[in-house]
Amino acid sequence: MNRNQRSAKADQQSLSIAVVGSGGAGAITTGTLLLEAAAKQGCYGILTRTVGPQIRGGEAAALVRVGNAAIDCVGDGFDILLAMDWNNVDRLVAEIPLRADSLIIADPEQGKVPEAILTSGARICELPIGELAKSVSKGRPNMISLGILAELLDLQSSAVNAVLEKQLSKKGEAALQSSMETVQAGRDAASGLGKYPLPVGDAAGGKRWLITGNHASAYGALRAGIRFVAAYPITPATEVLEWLSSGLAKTGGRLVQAEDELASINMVIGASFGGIPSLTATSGPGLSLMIESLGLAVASEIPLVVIDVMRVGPSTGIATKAEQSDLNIAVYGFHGDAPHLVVAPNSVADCVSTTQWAVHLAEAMQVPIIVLTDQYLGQTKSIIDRPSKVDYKAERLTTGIPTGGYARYAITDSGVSPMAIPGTPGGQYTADGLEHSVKGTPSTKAEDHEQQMNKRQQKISNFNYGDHWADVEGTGSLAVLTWGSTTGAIREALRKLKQAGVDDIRLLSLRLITPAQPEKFTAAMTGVERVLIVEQNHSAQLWHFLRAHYELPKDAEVYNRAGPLLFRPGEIIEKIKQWRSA
Amino acid sequence: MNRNQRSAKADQQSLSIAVVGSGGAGAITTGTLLLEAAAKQGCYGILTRTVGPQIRGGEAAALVRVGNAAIDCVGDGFDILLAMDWNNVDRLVAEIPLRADSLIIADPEQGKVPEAILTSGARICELPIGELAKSVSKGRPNMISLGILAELLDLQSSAVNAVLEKQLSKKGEAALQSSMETVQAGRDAASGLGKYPLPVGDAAGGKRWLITGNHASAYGALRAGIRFVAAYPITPATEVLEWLSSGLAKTGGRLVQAEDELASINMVIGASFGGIPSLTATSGPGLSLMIESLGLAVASEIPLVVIDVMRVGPSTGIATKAEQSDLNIAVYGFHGDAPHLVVAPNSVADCVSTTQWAVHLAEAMQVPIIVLTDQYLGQTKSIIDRPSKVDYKAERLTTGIPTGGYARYAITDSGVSPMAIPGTPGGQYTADGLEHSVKGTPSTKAEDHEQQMNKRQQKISNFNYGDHWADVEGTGSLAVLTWGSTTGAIREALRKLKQAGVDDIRLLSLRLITPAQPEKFTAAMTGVERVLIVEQNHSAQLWHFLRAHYELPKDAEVYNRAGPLLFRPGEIIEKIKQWRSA
Amino acid sequence: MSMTAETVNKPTPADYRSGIKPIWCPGCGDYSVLLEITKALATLELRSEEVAIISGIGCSSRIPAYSSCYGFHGVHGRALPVATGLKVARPDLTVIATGGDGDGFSIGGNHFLHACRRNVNITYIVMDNQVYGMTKGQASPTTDPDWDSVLTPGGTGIRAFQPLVIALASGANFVARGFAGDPAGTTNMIIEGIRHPGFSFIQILSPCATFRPDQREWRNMVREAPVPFTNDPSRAANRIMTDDGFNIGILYRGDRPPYETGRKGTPRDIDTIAEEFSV
Amino acid sequence: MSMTAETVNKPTPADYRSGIKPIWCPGCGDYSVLLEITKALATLELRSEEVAIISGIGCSSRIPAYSSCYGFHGVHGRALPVATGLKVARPDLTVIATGGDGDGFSIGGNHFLHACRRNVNITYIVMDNQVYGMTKGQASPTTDPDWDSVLTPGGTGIRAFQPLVIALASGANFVARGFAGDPAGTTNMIIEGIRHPGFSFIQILSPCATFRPDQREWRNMVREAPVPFTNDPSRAANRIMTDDGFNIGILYRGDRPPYETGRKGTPRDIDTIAEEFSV
Ligand SMILES: Cc1ncc(C[n+]2csc(CCOP(=O)(O)OP(=O)(O)O)c2C)c(N)n1
Ligand SMILES: Cc1ncc(C[n+]2csc(CCOP(=O)(O)OP(=O)(O)O)c2C)c(N)n1
Ligand code: SF4
Ligand code: SF4
Ligand SMILES: [Mg+2]
Ligand SMILES: [Mg+2]
Repeated sequence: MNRNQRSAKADQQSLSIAVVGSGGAGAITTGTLLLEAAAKQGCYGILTRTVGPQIRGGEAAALVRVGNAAIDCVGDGFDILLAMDWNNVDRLVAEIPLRADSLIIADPEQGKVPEAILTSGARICELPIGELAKSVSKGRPNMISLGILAELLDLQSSAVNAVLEKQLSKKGEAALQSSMETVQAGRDAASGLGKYPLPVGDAAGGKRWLITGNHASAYGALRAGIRFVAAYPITPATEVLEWLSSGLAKTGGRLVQAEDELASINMVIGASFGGIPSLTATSGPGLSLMIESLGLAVASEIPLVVIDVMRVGPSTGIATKAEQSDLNIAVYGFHGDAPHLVVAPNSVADCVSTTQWAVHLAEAMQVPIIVLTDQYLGQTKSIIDRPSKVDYKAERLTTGIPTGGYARYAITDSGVSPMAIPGTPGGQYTADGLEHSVKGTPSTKAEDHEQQMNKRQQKISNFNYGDHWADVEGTGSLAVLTWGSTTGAIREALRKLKQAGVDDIRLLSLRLITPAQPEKFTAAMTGVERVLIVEQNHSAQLWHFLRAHYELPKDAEVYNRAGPLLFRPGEIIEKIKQWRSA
Repeated sequence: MNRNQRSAKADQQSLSIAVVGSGGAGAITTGTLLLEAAAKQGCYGILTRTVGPQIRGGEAAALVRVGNAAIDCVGDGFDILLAMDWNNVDRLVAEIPLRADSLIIADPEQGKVPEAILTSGARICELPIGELAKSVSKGRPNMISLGILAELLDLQSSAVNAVLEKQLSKKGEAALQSSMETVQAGRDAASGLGKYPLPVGDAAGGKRWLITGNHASAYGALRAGIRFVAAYPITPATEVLEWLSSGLAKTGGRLVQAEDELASINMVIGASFGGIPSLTATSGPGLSLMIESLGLAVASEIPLVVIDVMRVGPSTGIATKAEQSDLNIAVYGFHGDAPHLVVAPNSVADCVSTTQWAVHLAEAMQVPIIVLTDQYLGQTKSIIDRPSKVDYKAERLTTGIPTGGYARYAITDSGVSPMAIPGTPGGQYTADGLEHSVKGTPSTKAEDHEQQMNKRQQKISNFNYGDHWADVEGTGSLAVLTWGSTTGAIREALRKLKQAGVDDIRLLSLRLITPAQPEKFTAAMTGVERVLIVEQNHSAQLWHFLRAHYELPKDAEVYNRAGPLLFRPGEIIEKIKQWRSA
Repeated sequence: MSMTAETVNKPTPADYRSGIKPIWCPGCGDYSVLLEITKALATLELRSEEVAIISGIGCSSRIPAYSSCYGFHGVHGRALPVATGLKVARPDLTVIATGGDGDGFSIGGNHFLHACRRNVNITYIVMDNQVYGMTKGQASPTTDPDWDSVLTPGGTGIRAFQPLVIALASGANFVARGFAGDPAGTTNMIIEGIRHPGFSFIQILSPCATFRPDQREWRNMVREAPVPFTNDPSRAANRIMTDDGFNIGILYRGDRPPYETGRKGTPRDIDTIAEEFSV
Repeated sequence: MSMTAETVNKPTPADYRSGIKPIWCPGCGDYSVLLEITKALATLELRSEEVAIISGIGCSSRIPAYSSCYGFHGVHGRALPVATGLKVARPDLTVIATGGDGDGFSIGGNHFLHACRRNVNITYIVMDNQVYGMTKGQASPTTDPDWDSVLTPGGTGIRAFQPLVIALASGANFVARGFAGDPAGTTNMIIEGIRHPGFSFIQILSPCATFRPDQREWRNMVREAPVPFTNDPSRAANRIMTDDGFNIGILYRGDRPPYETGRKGTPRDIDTIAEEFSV
């Protein structure tokens, strides 16, 4: 699927605002309300939250970026930093680059602006946020902050009031009234500070969604027909499971909380053996525990979906931050030869359709599939265009009542054999992780092993994946290759370069990681002489994967960096400039 | 280490004998005694056993190959097939290729020679094995069989008697007497059948060992200083653990039987954290379960050794047969970026020194290492030259009593930081799988992550692995690249080709799989224009690994096949001929 | 066995056997257990296509393929989660999990605990031979501490795991101990276990002829439990903790309602659900 | 804290604290447990370098780094095998495993069973808050069946896991239940647990201020167990199975000899051992 339909504007503009404060100060609430109000006014945007290691009460920042067209990455720097206090802000500062023309709003009561912030040379404007809050009965500093930002951004009162009403619907009229007054106090205080007008798109009017990638994946799964989920919580994947818990309840599906990931993957295998499209979601540590049983699903040809919301590794790593470093384990992490699928959405919006596609692929080929997203995609709240309906469904090739000897693992042209679902008379067989004959009977013979290995490989090699295998955008003799969430920053970089007249670079963002598609790749790369591979991990996993499975131009370079600092478009532009002139 | 010191003879000869029979017939005993007697007479040789799926009482074959120089692979065909009966022999027949000039010895009482055997056109000679056994009091058919083979091979009575004495030492004089008589009856019966004289080397006289690869690995580990083992049994790795159980008892070490592999790997981590060199052994399914905690060992920098005795995958696969298909999981099967080591011995004898080296490497770099052997290496009984003493030892860089703030994960030139062993005052720290600062304090900062990732990578990239990284043999513009047990058949093929005047092929057998050694590789491949990669798995894992991590000549071809049928030298020769003329 | 409309006769145990010949050693107790399971299915007149037998890895875990039901021979230790997923997703099926003492109590111990707690309506049959048969004779959790093996010479020194007590303490709803060599009694407890709602656990002493020849003696050691079953778990636990491991019979029948697998909800239109995302 | 020859004064609890500030929420019970552990270590006058504290993952599992002992913060659920390996390899150390109810009884349940059986001389302290704190509020095995969460709305419907009963049924040698808000009592049971040979298990009710504010009530619910400890496991199990979960105190002290970790053998020359391979 070529994604050129995505909303791109000739003059895309965006504005980045960071709201920081220690736990309880409500920085995240301020940011969320800001984003929602901007959405009401027709903006696109994202909110990423970055928090300290504390479970509760630690420092936190809401990083909001709003604009007049789809936003798929963090920006290059922040236009406004609003600090309710400076508590432990040094732990977050690397994520909030400021420029000399940025505006810092700080409460003088909270002490001096920290050195690390001062070095930016940004304009500092002191406002007594705490004081102002106290001036309103039950007023809270985060509502003052919202008011300040609303004023700076020219947010319409109607939009702000609408989100406040929704937010405070359960708290009663008085709370709402107080909040609105507090917001107004903030507006008043900021009236002289100048304007950072919101780059507004068309009014949303039901055409947009506000969604995280985790919810988008969950929704895509449900839409494709997932009706059983086994769950073991893990950051940053838990919300996929939590959303599906209620989603399944509403659709007649079922969710079981498992004792661990060994159990959850095997519950999924059992349910899918029973004919029910099944899924689980996890992150690196959980995926590691599922490896043995994923191999069982390959051998016994049980379709299932595992969503891996990647975080920084190795081991427990950094649970709350993104990295693209589970490519290796997803592709290669099985013992024995175990052909299976790996796909990766490359934007929050894409989480819907790629997960939906993943369910379809798993069921169509009776194979386990791993969907690689990451903490950025999974937990970023994003304003997206309402996803169009795609019709990928869970459709499994099953038997009717077989006449004559049923062979579960029969050799067929496609490599996919009709599967008997328990309950079907005459279809009885034993699914087995031992090597087996076409009937499923355990076998130690070389010929049976070869036959079944060929079948397992061919069914995924021969499948027609259509255009959805990658997003290919642009033409030119240079190409940037990437995958997953890194795609967002590259898209923006290439768009900006194009505006600056550089139009010889194409983008190839791989959605189908394995099996490799060498023919499609060659076609997509026709005319390309040099490639730059961009990825967010320490060992250049994508680059090595591409070397192993594709023919790359000799002139190939990799630009990789471990997490958790996300690539910013400006960095990519810098790198591309340097690379072009090398 | 260049292995050219291995005993190679100008005119290497060998003889292959298969002894088959259903459970209880004692085919394996016949084969074992035959091998041991041949060893006494100065032969080299191997015994591989192939058995049916039954736990006990199924068909079984002892495949013996003896010769006058080191034997590291199964031969091209069998000179003699002795069948005590034909029960289910069709399940084994693919492993016992016969030629028109082979000799089949069969007991007419056991029915007709099966079709699959007849097609070879081999000479059939009927001897009443069962009858003959009954002619001696307490005579057993397997001793008749031993006698027949002793006669055909011109085995000295002194050698046969010596092994019988050892075998029956506990059964008393009468049993020994009866066996010796039965053997004699077998000799008498075979006296007119012609001779297949044993290709005898120098008399062994204590210069040789009779050992399996599993025992060789276990012994190498003990020699290097392993003193703690956690065990969970799995075919075909159990013998490593079993041998170490008694080996550790004799050296003051300790073994714990764990409840599963999740426990065993973590017990190993705990013991190694305590300063004791530690190991476990497993096969594919168990390795899969260890993946998460292997990542922990990488992050927390705990040295440990896992021996993976590979069997046919995926999933449970074929537990009793060899395949080289765990390369991917061993190299790439971790979530996140997790630099670690993988090595692979390439002969039974090499299991000793490579495992010893592995312990040394793990300890020297404070890193987990996976040693990949396979069922063939692990369970083949092999007569080898007594291994020379190499002095790889477990030597860990530890702290004395630190003065001043001790930083467990300090940045050093080598990347290896002195490790405080519990008990050391002032060295207290917390080992952590969370990303951390140099002190081990959990950190979510990008700079700490980058610093620690660099350290983890550099300590293994900068290490000097010496010559032991690969066996490079021969010169020429063609090269065959391989690893592990497949090396044996290739060595033999190349030797035969050389005898036939083909001497432009070099062999490169990779012992250090990861980290890759591109500089050494380039040096070793100077002048090579074409390469053939040979490996025993379905998806060409080594080939893809080499593509990803090395610069191969453009003209590279892969010759791979899934297990369990082992490569035979003749097949390699055929392939090489075809490849050369392509 | 496929029971089409024509099959009107009462099924026989043989109807529940596949044609595959077991790999077991002569004299293995598992032959009897296989027979007892098929007898129970025949007595219950279950349609073989509506029964699924799920196992892990081990000699005993080979059972599914020897039956004519749907079967799943999974990986070592994970029979119970596979069975749980299947039963929750497909409450209409009769789901039986089978396996060995190593599979169930060593590597699979955690699932055992949680399956007992969760109380999904499945029946779990463990063929306990107090040894790892398939890997050729190592100690399992139920092995006596002084049983000698190559891996643990002189014994593990670790006291034997008490499966029935753990089952009771974790909440299993039906607990029984049988002996492979007691076909009538064992068949009956399998029938009752399948009938009983919730998680039913049946430990069957099933001798390993090859690695535990001493277990031939079991025939003379087992006896019917002197008192009938109770529905008081702590009384049942107390009895089992103090017996010698050879009292056989149904020991406990609980009345906890099984895990609620019937949750349906009125299926709502997916588009309606998605409205929550709309700005 | 490194106690050199000069340190002659009795150690204080503060000597066992590292400088690292806990990430816990204000009001979390784990602060108290940390204090109680350091108090116990000070009372026992153990040298901090000869103590190792091993944990898995969870809020409670963060404890090792907050101590001045050797520590290991491993992966989720595997504290006990790490502790076991360490203690077996290094019997000279005092080894304490710590963690949460999710870590210990959900993902780690199997190791809990087998650690109790194996009876290695370590002390296992579980901070039970009946919730997954670190992942922001899901049900754990000890959570009541009707506790509402986003993942399991309306509750899991699964009865709560009974850690102390399972510990007894599997063979733990010392079993106690404490409450974080009872410093004297809890410190004492940690001291006794460390002193007691074999596997000591201490469940400490440790409220989660954030996801289980209802647990503030625990303060008023706990009471000293009405009878002193017993050495009869089935009596102890019976008591616990019938109490309401709020009796605190040392409940059981067994006398099984700990796992024999002292096996030495006279170290033999490796070359001599290898002679068995010689032809
Ligand atoms: C992950 C994994 N670890 C180890 C094994 C090896 N293995 C196969 S069966 C078995 C134990 C079988 O014992 P039990 O469950 O008692 O069955 P039995 O053979 O005695 O009937 C083991 C350890 C495996 N297949 N998978
Ligand atoms: C393999 C794996 N699965 C899941 C997680 C996510 N996880 C981290 S802590 C935790 C549960 C913590 O609960 P508990 O042990 O009770 O500790 P608490 O936070 O309540 O103290 C989970 C599920 C993980 N880190 N690793
Ligand atoms: S090894 Fe034991 S358990 Fe396995 S089949 Fe033989 S007798 Fe039965
Ligand atoms: S979430 Fe609960 S358990 Fe975790 S630190 Fe906060 S109060 Fe403690
Ligand atoms: Mg068993
Ligand atoms: Mg908890």
